[in-house]
Amino acid sequence: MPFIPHTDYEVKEMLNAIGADNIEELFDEIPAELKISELKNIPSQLTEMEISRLMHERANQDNTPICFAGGGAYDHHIPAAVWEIATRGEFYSAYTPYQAEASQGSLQVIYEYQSMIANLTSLDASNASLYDGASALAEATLMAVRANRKSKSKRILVPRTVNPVYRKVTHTLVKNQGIKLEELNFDLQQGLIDMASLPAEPGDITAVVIPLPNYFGVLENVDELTDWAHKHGALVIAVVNPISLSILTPPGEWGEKGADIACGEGQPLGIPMSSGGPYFGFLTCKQALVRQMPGRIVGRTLDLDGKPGFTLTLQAREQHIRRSKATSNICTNQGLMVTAATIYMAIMGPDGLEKTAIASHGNNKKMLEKLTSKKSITRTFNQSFFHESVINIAADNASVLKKLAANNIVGGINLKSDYPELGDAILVCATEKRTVKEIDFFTEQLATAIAS
Amino acid sequence: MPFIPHTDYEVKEMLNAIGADNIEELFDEIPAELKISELKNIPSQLTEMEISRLMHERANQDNTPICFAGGGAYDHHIPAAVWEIATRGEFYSAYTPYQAEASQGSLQVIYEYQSMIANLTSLDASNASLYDGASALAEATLMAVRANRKSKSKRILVPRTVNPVYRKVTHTLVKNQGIKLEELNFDLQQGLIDMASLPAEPGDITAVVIPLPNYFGVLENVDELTDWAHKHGALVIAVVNPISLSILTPPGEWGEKGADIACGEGQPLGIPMSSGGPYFGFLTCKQALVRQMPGRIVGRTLDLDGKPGFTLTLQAREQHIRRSKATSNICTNQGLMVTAATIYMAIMGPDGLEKTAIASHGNNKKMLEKLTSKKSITRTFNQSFFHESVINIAADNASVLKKLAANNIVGGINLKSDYPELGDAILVCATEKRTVKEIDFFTEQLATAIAS
Amino acid sequence: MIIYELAVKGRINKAQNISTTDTLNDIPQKLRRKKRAYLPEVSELQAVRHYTQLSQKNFSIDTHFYPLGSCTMKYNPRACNSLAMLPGFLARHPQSDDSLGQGFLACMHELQDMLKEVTGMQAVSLAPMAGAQGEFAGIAMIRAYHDARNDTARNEILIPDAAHGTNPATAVMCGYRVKEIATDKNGDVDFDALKAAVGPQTAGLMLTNPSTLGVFERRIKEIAALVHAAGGLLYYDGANLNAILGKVRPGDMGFDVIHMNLHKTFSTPHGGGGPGSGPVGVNERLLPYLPIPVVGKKGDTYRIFDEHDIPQTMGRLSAFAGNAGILLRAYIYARMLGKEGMVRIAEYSTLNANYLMKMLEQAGFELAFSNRRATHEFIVTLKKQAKELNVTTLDFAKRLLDLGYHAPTTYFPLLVPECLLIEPTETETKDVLDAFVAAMTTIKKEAEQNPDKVTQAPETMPVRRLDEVRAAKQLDLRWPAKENNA
Amino acid sequence: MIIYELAVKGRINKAQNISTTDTLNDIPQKLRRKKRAYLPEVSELQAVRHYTQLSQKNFSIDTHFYPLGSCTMKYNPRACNSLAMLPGFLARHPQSDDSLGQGFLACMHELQDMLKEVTGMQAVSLAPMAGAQGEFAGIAMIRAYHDARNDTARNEILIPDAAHGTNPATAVMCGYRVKEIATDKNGDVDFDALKAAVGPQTAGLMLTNPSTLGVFERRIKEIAALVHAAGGLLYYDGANLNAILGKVRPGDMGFDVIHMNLHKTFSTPHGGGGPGSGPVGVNERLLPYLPIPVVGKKGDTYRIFDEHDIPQTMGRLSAFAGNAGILLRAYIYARMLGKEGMVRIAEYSTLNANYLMKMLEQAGFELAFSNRRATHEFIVTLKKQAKELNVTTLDFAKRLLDLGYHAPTTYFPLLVPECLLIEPTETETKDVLDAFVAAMTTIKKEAEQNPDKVTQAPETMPVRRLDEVRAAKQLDLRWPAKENNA
Ligand SMILES: Cc1ncc(COP(=O)(O)O)c(C=O)c1O
Ligand SMILES: Cc1ncc(COP(=O)(O)O)c(C=O)c1O
Repeated sequence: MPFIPHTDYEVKEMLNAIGADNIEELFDEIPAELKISELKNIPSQLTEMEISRLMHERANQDNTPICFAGGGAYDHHIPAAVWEIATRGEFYSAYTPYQAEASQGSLQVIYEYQSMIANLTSLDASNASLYDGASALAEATLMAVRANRKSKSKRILVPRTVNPVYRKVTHTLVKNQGIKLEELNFDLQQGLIDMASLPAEPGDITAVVIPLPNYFGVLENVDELTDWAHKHGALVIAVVNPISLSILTPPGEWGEKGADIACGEGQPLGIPMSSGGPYFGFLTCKQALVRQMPGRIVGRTLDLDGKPGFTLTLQAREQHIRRSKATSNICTNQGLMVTAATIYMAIMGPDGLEKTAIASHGNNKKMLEKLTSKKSITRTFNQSFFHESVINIAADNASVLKKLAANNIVGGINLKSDYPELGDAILVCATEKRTVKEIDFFTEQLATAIAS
Repeated sequence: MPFIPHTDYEVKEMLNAIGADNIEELFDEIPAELKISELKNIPSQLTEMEISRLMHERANQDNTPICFAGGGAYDHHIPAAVWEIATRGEFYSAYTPYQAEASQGSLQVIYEYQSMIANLTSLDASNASLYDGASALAEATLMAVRANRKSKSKRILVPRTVNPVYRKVTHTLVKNQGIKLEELNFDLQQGLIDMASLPAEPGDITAVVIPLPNYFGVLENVDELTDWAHKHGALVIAVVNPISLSILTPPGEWGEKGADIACGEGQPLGIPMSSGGPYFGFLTCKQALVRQMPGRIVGRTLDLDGKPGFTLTLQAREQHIRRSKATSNICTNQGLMVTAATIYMAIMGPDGLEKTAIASHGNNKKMLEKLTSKKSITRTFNQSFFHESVINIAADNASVLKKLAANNIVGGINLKSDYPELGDAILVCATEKRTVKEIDFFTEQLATAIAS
Repeated sequence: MIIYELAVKGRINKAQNISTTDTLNDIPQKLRRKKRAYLPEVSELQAVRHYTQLSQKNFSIDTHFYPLGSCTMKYNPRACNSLAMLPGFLARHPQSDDSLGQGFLACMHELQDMLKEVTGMQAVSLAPMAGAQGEFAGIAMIRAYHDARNDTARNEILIPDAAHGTNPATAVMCGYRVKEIATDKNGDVDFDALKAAVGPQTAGLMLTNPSTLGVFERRIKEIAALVHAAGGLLYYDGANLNAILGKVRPGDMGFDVIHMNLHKTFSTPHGGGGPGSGPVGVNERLLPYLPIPVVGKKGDTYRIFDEHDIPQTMGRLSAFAGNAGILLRAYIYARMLGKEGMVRIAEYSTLNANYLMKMLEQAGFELAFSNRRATHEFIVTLKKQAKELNVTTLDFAKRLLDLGYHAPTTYFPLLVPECLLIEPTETETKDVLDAFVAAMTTIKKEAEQNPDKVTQAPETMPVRRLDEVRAAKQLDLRWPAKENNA
Repeated sequence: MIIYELAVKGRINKAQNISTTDTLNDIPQKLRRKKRAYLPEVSELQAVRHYTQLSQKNFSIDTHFYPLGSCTMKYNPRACNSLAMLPGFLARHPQSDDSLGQGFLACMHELQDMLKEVTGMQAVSLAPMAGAQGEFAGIAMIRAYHDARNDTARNEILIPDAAHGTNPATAVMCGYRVKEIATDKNGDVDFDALKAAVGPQTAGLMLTNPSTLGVFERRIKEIAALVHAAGGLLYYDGANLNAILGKVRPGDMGFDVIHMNLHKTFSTPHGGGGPGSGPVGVNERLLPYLPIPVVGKKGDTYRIFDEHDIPQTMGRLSAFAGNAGILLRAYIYARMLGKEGMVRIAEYSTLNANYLMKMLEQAGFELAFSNRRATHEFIVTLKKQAKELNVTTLDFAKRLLDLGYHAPTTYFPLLVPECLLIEPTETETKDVLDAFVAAMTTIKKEAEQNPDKVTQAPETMPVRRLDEVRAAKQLDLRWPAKENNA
């Protein structure tokens, strides 16, 4: 029996000890009429050999296309050591470190992670992860509502330059708690929030969300936006790309006082794209807000002998202690991804991360130059970007992307349904992994697809 | 610097401590005229990202063809756990267990391996591995010469049904020590050693090599051969396939007294084909011959507290102690492969191994039926086989195999240069991994290739 | 040692360091980071050695028996990991065209179908990323259902006091008030209390069955009828599905919506805290509100359904498609089990739990519900030891670590004092269970004869008992921000 | 626990168990196994847990500093492993058509070229499977060379007494007598002794340079001239190539043939004892005798060369093509180093060794050759401690384990009493070296003040000191053959 070690003899011995005639008897408290006799619509068991064959076929079917899409999931290089270590049984098959003394490995990794991500965002404290970037933004808004005691309005300003799916997810997750998400529009030339368009008298705002880079890859005026928000009594929630923070001003240093909360998608830090998950959401904040943070937090403390050790802390915020009054319902988070990200950051170091960011930025620049050398392709926005950009093409973008897919190219993200005002716009990205040859190939294929 | 952790500052400190001005000074004992200034013909360093790209390209180039070749390397299923555990750093990056107390992991694995392989061959003792099956046969013959004190001739009878490369390697490795390898011919109908052809008065023979299955996949009359050899004062060296031993009579039970030494290729036990290596050679023997074994051996003993533990033992046979009088020059063996094979055998268990053998045998049978349903394909030998067989085809076998390769099929092994008397003969194999669909596909492709 | 303590300023891993001549000239100075982020500067070997050593400080399924109740710590087959990490799966961008994901989508579609069958529900969405998010999706669907009918006065969710903390927390996130329902002395929902609580304000009831008390709720049909009659819906917390897989189905019990914990029942790794996966299944009533994305099929082609296909959806829960790689692992596991294997999971996890319960009882331990069958887990209470010997459940738990066993779940559910919730799972052998009983017996004796041994435990772990109060009071949540050593 | 102790008769891993309806009817009964082989019957989880736990009982590079002299225990990059294990490489049958192996063969051909360049030889064969087999190939080629010239009176190989044991063992396997050459007090070959030994019976000289004494043989040109003048050839044991990579080449020193240990210099894993890889390089003289297979190139196509291409070959050494997967790892490593990185290996391994030697000397340890530069390794002798305190090198070695360091090589080379051969490698940090010096200093003090602490060591390992005499006398080489427990 797959994964069940019992021999017939043992089963008999065990039933004897229990005093039951057969295993079925152990289910005698279940009302008989509820029991089913068979799972009809499930295929028969496969051996590992058979499932291996099937999965190899399916993986090969999906191939490994050249990727020029970003939009929250990025094709970065991942050092081999990251996953060879993260998938070691001791990390892979451990539970949440409830028994601290038997989980010092996981706990220390999380503590190191909290240190690294706090430093990357220039904020004081981090939790141990949330599900992903989108749900992290939702949790950040809930946290801001709890933290901003002066504000009563539960109004959160969310620019349209924030990833549209993040906005949708946030809406889904917070709408039942009376929180109002209000949109800020963007400038069609610049691709960023128009400072001039901000109301002079905005009233009671609980928080303002500020992305860097924004969904279009463009760099917002984070200093001005932060100061504006603080001036009006709002907290600032930064949505940031962690790789970009090795070269861009970190949230803790935005404006006069710095952002209050930073969150985002951890995937760029050593996590494969793998169809969208598992990734992890990160969340950091100023010291004063720590007790409003959702999710697990690891602290360093001392043992009976005065020796340092690690343990889950501030658990009184969490659902297993506080139940209906918890800061969030999150329980299982994305621990293994955080382990991988920690190893990734340790191996890359500040210099490696910076080079990755610079090379990605450089590749995107090269790609833009190449692409816009074609008459049928233009750049949509005129502002500085990190490593992705919006282009407009002279053809229906949906069908062009389909044609590229047929040539094994993921040509970017179709913006039409979320930003109809942009026309046939595609969000393209080139990470450090893209070569000049690939960029040239992409350019030619794209031009051909547009023309045909 | 790849894999070198030194910072400039540290280098300075270290040179200071040494009392040298620069690193070059540390090479001042090397005659200046011998030093080179540059390694001209070596490409510049690649980052891991760059080499990853290259290796993925090259691996994809070689693809994963459907394999119907055997001849000493077999395409068996390998449970995922085998290599996930074998490549754990603690196994992967440890040295030979010279410090026993800090190497109990590797040592116990080897002890368990020795137990399993001894049981599989039904002999008393095993060493910790040799390089591969071919060199294991060479070592077995040298061992037999040392062990058979009664024989002076150093004559070893080696049937032509033993893998021809094994015979060549043995020749290479033993010829300088005055050992004479004498061939035994085989029956052209049966594909096995003709008992009738054995000399009645063979004179002083040191050892006889007996394969099961033989190179043609055919099952030799091992009982008769063993008894004949023993009758004439020769030791018996069995060359066996370890998977087959789950269903075939093990060497220790051949004839009246059993074979004296067994050896073979360990690859079928969980080692990927990977272009021919690394594999490992196994070697087991009767208790009386233990001290003539080459290579490392692990023994179980007690520590100061009387607690059991493991250590390398009988080291006085080995080169690092005995130098020119050692049983062999082998030092580094194939430890990691043995680790994988041990995990493989533990996970498969006796039942799993048996099923693998039966299914492989069954698939070969099905394949032979399919193939010989074509007029252009005939079976060469009429005797029982394990999981491979020789077929004759009505076309030039070299060009047929090339055509199959173009269709992503490894169609078997061309026997023409080693066995010209067999004509256009191919050695084909179907393991448990081959499906009916693949066998049908192979049959049609082969028939087409012959016809075209 | 903390990784930062190994770091030295200026140390660079050249093999991971792209050489680039690109510049940042086009990025305005004020948007550029002024001072490098304080990240450790270590060599690759240092990192590998450090994290390999750290891993060895963990207990895990791969190294220890881990009978953590409610968590289903069963063997995570290595094949699920290595096959889910094939390059073709890892390289897929989540927004690549469906034509570039037919292999992956086929797996997801088949997984949806299998989960429908084992739960007895009409449709499944794989979107939620853990159990708690599955709960959220479920309760939000219940709310969407009532809202769609303009039945907006329902503002209360009923939850038994034995429930997991995520249940009440979830209800609140969905804007509901929580009303707790008591448990009777047999571990069942107090039916009278429930009756009294149900009413027009009832939006729904959240129930775990088998419950977290390790028993099956026998009056489930009556409970369902009661709640439905009052216009409420029933939510099934599927954390304990392992106990009944292929034996009885939540859909047949009368539940309207359910979440599963694939990281429990379908053996995806717990990863030291996650990721998990919490798919939801619904019956016809809630079909229109399913979270997106869902994988659909047209002819031979798989396609991702979004708000256009499910316009009334309760919404999106993640940036892309949930924990896809975890879903792949669950798919692989489910296919290896097959219909034959699934039901055996219920059978053998139940056998192991009942055997272990019986043996512990014989060894003198007090059961919380000695007149009940165990499901796949059961509860031992050490209140006698706590009272008479001053040796608590926490002490037992810590001492178990010394003896090579991860502790069962402690102090949950809250209503049983000094409890140990013990779940052996089906993948453990009788020998291991017997050895665990022996260890528990040893500790019991120690508690009586040499209590210090227990109250001072652990003594063999990398650290001794940790000061949790200090951890919460003198917050130390990160290595102090400074620079790497020169 | 031995895996057999975990086994129970009748336990089956169904997931690995092919269901087959095939029979063995066509195999004669007398050729069929009568009684099942006694192999452990354990579950997959049991196996995974057992071998994971065992692995934790090892010291390794990934967990500990491992300064084992002559073994070059440097970081084995994980990328070398994961890239060499890509499905396309693993799936290649060794006798598949060259057209199905162009990716693999390209790597091999480029590796041959790189190894030619770093050794300064004319051609390289990748066939030998470890250093000792490389030695065999080399000496057999020397023999083939003399034989081809009918120069058959040469029956002696000269080998310095500091040489590794494989050298004399190899010479004997090739049918030669061994003549040992003494070492002078500076660690060089005793030139006069060599002069006296060289003659018409000399087939060749085997030399390791830098030698196993951790010093560079300064008169190498004179030695080469002397042996060549007598008609002998020079064999280079490349185990210590790490020390001189890119600085000086064996070919330029005058050697005719050389083997390399890729599992040392090119950082392929040691795997707890292997596999290794021992390619040989030759100059023009020995070109015709190269072992096969060798990878050749015609136009853009790679092809495997065999006896048809190299008719005078000394022969084949393995069933297929040597340790191909190890060669792939070496190739990946070599490409990551590149020309720039290779020479740095020599530089920084030498820097680390000289620094560590200096610091140990300052800490009061006696060096074997205090007036010499260290190469990538050096020797400390504890003869004073052994004599005065009765604390031996073995004791120091065992005590180091307690302090978290693998011991250096002990009692080799044989001619230095109570020696420790210490090779830190270039991948270790200064901090690690400093900590190692501190540990050695601690032990030195303990030896003086509290010798039991050292002579009774180790105390923190899974076992205490093992009875090796018992191991050799009461041979226990396998778990007793019986049946699995019922
Ligand atoms: C009964 C019960 N419900 C819900 C959950 C929450 O699931 P998750 O941790 O996946 O969010 C758990 C997990 O511990 C549980 O045991
Ligand atoms: C100097 C020297 N020569 C030869 C060898 C033998 O190499 P291998 O173990 O690869 O056979 C070694 C390995 O320990 C060595 O150190």
